[in-house]
Amino acid sequence: MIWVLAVFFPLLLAGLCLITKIKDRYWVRLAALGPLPALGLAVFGYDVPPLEMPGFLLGMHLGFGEYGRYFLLLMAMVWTGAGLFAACSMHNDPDRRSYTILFLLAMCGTLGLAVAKDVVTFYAFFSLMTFTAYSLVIHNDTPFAWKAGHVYLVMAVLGEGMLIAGLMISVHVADSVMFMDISRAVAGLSPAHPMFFLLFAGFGIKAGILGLHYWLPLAHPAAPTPASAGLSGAMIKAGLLGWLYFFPVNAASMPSWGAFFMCLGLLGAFFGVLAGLLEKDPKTVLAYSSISQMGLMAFFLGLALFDAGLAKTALPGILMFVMHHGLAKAALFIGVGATKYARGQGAVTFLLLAALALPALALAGAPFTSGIQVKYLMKDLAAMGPLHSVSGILLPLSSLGTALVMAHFLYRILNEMKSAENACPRDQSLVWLIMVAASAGLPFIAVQAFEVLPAAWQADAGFIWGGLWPVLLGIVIYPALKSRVPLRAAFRSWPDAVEIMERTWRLYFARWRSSPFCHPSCGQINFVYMVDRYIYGYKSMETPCSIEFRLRQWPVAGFLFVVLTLLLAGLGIMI
Amino acid sequence: MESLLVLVPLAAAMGSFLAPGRGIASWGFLTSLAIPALAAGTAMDVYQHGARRISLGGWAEPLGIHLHMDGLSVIFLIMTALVGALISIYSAFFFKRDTARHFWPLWLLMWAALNSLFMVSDIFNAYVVLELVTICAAALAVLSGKTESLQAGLRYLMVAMAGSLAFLLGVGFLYAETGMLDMFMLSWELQGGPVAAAAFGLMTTGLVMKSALLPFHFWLPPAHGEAPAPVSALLSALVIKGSFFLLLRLWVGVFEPAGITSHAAYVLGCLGVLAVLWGSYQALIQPRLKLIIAYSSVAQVGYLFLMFPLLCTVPEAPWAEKAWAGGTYQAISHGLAKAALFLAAGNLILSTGTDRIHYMKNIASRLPMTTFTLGLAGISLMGLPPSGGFVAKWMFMQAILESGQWWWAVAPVLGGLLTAGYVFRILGYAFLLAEKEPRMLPVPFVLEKIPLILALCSILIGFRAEEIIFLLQEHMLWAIEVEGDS
Amino acid sequence: MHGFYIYAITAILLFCLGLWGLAFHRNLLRKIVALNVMAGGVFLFFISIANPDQSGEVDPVPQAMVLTGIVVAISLTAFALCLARRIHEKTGQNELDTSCSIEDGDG
Amino acid sequence: MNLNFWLPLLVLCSSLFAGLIIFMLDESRSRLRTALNLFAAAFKVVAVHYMAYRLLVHGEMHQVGFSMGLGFEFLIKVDFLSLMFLALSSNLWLVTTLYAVGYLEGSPNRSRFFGFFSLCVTASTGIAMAGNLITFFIFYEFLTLTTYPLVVHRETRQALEAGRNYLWYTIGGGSVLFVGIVWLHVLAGPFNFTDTGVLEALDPAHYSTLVIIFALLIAGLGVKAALVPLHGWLPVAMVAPAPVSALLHAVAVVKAGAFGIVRVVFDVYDREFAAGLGLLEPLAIVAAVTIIFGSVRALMQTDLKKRLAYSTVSQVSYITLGAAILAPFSTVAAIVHLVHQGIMKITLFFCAGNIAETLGLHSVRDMGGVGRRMPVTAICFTVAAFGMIGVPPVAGFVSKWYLGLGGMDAGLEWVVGIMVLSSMLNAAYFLPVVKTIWFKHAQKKWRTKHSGRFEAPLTLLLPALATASMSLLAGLWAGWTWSPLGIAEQIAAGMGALP
Repeated sequence: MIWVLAVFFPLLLAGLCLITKIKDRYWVRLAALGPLPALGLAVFGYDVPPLEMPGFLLGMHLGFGEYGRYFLLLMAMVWTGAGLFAACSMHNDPDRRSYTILFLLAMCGTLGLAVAKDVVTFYAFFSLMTFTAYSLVIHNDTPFAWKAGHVYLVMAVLGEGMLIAGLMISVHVADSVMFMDISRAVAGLSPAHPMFFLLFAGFGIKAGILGLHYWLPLAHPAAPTPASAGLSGAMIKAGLLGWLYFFPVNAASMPSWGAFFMCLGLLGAFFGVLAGLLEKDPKTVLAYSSISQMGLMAFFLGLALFDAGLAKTALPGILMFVMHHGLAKAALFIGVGATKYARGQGAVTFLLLAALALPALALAGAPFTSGIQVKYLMKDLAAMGPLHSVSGILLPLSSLGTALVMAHFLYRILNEMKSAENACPRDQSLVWLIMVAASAGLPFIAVQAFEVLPAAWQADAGFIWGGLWPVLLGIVIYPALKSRVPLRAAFRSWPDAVEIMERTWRLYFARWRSSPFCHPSCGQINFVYMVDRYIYGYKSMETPCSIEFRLRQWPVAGFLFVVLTLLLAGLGIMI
Repeated sequence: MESLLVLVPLAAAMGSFLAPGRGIASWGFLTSLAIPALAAGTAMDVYQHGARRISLGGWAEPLGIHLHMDGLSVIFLIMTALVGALISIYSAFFFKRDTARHFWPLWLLMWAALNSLFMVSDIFNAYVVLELVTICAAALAVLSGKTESLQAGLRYLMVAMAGSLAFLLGVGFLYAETGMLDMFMLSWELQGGPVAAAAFGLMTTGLVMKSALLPFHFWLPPAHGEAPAPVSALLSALVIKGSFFLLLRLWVGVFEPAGITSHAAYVLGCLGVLAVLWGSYQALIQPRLKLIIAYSSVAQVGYLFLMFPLLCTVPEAPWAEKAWAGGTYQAISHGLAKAALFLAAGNLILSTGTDRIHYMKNIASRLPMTTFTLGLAGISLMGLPPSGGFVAKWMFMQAILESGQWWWAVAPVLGGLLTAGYVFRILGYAFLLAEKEPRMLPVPFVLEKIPLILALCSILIGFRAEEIIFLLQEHMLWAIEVEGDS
Repeated sequence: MHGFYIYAITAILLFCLGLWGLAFHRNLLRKIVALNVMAGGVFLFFISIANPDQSGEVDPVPQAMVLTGIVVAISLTAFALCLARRIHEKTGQNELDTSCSIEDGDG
Repeated sequence: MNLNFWLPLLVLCSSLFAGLIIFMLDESRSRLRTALNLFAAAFKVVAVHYMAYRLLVHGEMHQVGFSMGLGFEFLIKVDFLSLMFLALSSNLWLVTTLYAVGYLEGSPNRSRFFGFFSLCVTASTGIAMAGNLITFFIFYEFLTLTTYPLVVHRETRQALEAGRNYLWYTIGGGSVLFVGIVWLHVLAGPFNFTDTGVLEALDPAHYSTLVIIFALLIAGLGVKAALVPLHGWLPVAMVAPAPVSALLHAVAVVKAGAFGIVRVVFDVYDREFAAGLGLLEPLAIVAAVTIIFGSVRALMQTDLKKRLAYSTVSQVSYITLGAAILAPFSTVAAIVHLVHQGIMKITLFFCAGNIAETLGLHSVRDMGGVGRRMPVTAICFTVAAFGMIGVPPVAGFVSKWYLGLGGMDAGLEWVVGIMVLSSMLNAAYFLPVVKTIWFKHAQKKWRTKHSGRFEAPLTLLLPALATASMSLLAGLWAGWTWSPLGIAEQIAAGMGALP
């Protein structure tokens, strides 16, 4: 019951919202209640026994499993913040009713997949999340939102397709739908098994891994703020969760995939930084930052996959990274939303910026934040892992990059605030501050949960310095970079992959649509029409008519009479 | 009782000829009450006691006239009785006074002739009654007196006469060879040889001409198409069956035991298949309703001829019984269905005042009963279950596949398909919404019901195939050879 | 025996002649006459088989048949002549119309 | 002469007599007609469920048979598979009747329509309960004939054209099927679906003939099941009124073809034997081609009903594909998809009909804003469309999931590829519709006929709602013992194990 309540409470709210007639502006406010049971479960329910409902779907299993609790906690927290923010910001939206319903559905999807223990349940929630998120992306109904939605949908459907194929293969391999059995079974597979490719790509699209990330910088900014927070804080983590389930992270070493993840992750981390620095819209900057951070998480995962021996330490790190990034990013997105209309004036500006800076610093790995814990753990592990010489250089560089992006982000926010006119609504700011607080408070909880993590509040100077220098360097470099290096100019000539793909796609698609192949009647195979042409055609009417005419002539009939008589008589003799 | 089957309509014909008053139709009514009862009695008799022979007037074998009654003749008798009676009732409401004066004597005489044809056992008498049937049929066909019908009737008459003369010459050959005329004695006596083969060729071709098998079908569509509806029904349902019945008797009873037929049967089979395809195709492109139905008769006659390669090529073939039953069933169900179709067409023509299917729009909602009749009769013609046509097709198909002569399957399969094509071509117009309300006359109640009953019969015989097939199998022609000899 | 063949062959020739006439003459009256020639051939054949070996005994059955056949043939001829006259009255023609009956299809 | 004898007859006759009485009713007595219709439909549902209860719980055998004198028996026998189809058609008949009553309100010739409608369901009931191939064939042809007047009901030229197409195709298919059945009968004598191993016991010299017969049977059934390239009639038949389309696509015609294929593969040939003859793989390939072809063609259509029609072409072949794969999972998929496709597709047609009827919209492009104007219809449509795509928890997912697993179990990995490709194509043609309905704005003023409390007449709304809930529930509670899946699993577990 607890499980059902925790997972389906948003669904219940959505259903009520759908069928009741009371003013829908209240329902927007109620959306914030959606994740509360899940939050409660994640916080207090460590010993709740897993749930098994054999009649539901193909047998639904809900439980924490290995990772479920952390993910549920993160998702619930992110959605609580997003929900609260939606309650404050969306109540005047003309489409708030449908928004609320779909928001709650997406929430249900993410919460459910966090605690799903079998493939089918997982996939059900996963696709619920995928398709409802589309409506959140296009909610603003601007051309940009439609474009973003389109790209999102196309990639999501591709992803779902690969995913379902991969899931089927995995279930076939394990002969069971339970994750437990599957992770055991996949350990014995060859790394070249198609399942891995399918699932890598299927989840990779969701996780925004480099190469499959196109939708992400479009969709996150396009969505309304609470939805962006949800997408960025919770949804992209689902992809990571999928990888965790379907790659033998804990059970076997898979060096090839491990190295692949690591390389791709690092590339993504730097790509995100670079691309983020080129953008103007703070939400887009954040989206690229997400790509970068997801790259780092993939790197982490790759480490664990490379060597099963490292996995024991790496896994808590990944989980921590997930939570750290989710909360910080959600706080940042909500911050953007809250400050969007804020008139920047003196102290207020400073305070707002300071509050925004907190999660930003956390992402950059500044001391006394969750970021530094993750960073140190990663550094230690990378030193043990393969490619340690390269990663030893690249990891600090990526921290620097993150710091730069965050500086860029704050700078852009400042610019936005200059042109804003309204005051920052009080309730929105409050929600935002709660999120900031949650992000800032994470280290305290985390140390309790994962003993491998270093404490964030260490008085060790080296430790602090290690976290501080990339941030400081970033703050120092950023203005110089901004004024001296014509970044945008340098990269403007770089073709935008999405742009190119879209243009090509449009070109060929238009050509395809106008081609005869796409005419509604193309490929119509209709035998009746074919036969008609023979039966009722002019030629075919003429010939039988003339044959009939001939047969009616007396000489012909007489001739046939003689022929038939002789033929029959002749055949009669022939015995 | 058997002779009454002939005498009653004969007497009624005389009566109606001599007393063509207001109540002329009552002669027809009386006959149509009596004949089905008599036919049913005969059928019960045969069903219970097996086939019988009767010598009329007590004359002995070579000279006397004999009536022969077996399952086949009983089935044809019953079909004739049923169709004849229902058409009689229809005709009583259909014909005006002056036409009725001509119609009744001719039809009742033809009925008598048909009944005797189905019981005849002597090939010369067969010729005589066949000619009687022909002359009555030709006279009926020209009943409307229109130029087209006169021409069609005359053509029919001449073709039929030529056919009959060929048949008669064949009779002469047989008599010259064996010195006897009785079919059942011939079946014992006749050996192969050039004379028998010549007789075989002449008789077969003559009867084929009269049955309107493919190359000689040219007289049928105009004759059937121009006649009044009940006459077309009679011609299609019964008259063609008369000559076919005789052909079947001769082949199976006389020529097959003599071993003459084993190759020639393929010729008839081929002609049958061609007739099915050609007739159906012609029906598919005809613009006039009655011509469609007439060409459909051409096609359906083709089916009947599929019997021959299945029955007469391999002696004692295990599938013969099925082919036999299938062919007979085809004959009956076609008789019933085609009569229903022609009568329904008559209603349509009566109501719309035209014969062209283009103008028969929206009859489905105006004459639902008639449309339904067309549909039901069509089902039987197509051979869709459950109907007489289906039983025929089922039996045929089994025989065809068992015999290994799978190529004959073209006819039932493609023929059924084409039949569906033309039946639903008619029905399609029936469902088409007319742009402007067409003028339609009301159709009397009885005229609508009679075709429906006929069509229902053609469906219903599909349900009780057991008895009919029993009649056919237990009392087949050759089963009584010994009895006939004794 | 010899005589029988003469008769029989003549009969069959007559039959064929009649058939030829039926097929190739367009005039209705000629056609009807041709039919009667055919009938005559058949009857001659019957007569010839009544006494094939020229012996004294004559088989009465074919003769009876011929008599019956003549009756039938006469009545048919009469009826055919009737029809031919009506056709002549109506159309002024002595021939049968043989046009193609399909005027238009419905595609 | 007990209930085991009478119950199947009652089920069969409830709609037969209703149909015959309705024919005789005067056109104007619409209330009596509606009452009669609904009563008969409800009665049938109750009778079917009672029969199901007796069969499933008590294991009672329902059987009626009498000889036709043609060397075979007219046999009506209810097994699990019959029950599945029976439950589908009886339940959907009820909702479709309700829908048709609302849809045809005030149109002419309703007596004829409802009369044939009932006969049509009688035919599909008969198909479901047929105990041997010949009985099946009799009802199969009966179905052809009774649906024709429904297809041409509108009495327009296009309707007529559609009817002609339909007939040529189905009668042609029927003829081919007939040849196959007779041949089988000649070869193996009369046998019932429950007799196993009849064909296997034949002389191996006949095996090549059996292959030909199989091809004939499948070709004959494939016309109704709309296997490519025999599907041409289905999109043309779209001009029929929406309830008829629903009937064609979900309850009776297409389903009858698919059911027939399942019967032939499972009960006539027996799958192991058919696989041994090498028959299943070509069938699977044909089905796969059909799945992809139908989806691609659906993608090109702009008319919603046409799109749905091609979607049917694709979706119904899942059943064939499932039947053609030799694995327990795919057996389950074939059987369960029989039901799932029915309830989902009928929902889609109901919704398309609703939209066309209420707002006069046919083209997908014009459907912007429908979601706001008709939210319930739009929700139903969305649910069914997602089911078709195969998104859990709607029923379609269950079928696809089992089909994919079955394919892999049988060693046919390409089945998964087909599944995924088809799902993506489904998404490509359904998601734009859903998107347009919900998120696009109305382009022009609607020609709205309806003004009432609800978005559409309740008779149109409730059936859609009911079937949409069914498709959702069938997926949500798929694991329940008596869900379609549960029963399908039981059938697959004990194929033909019933007495």
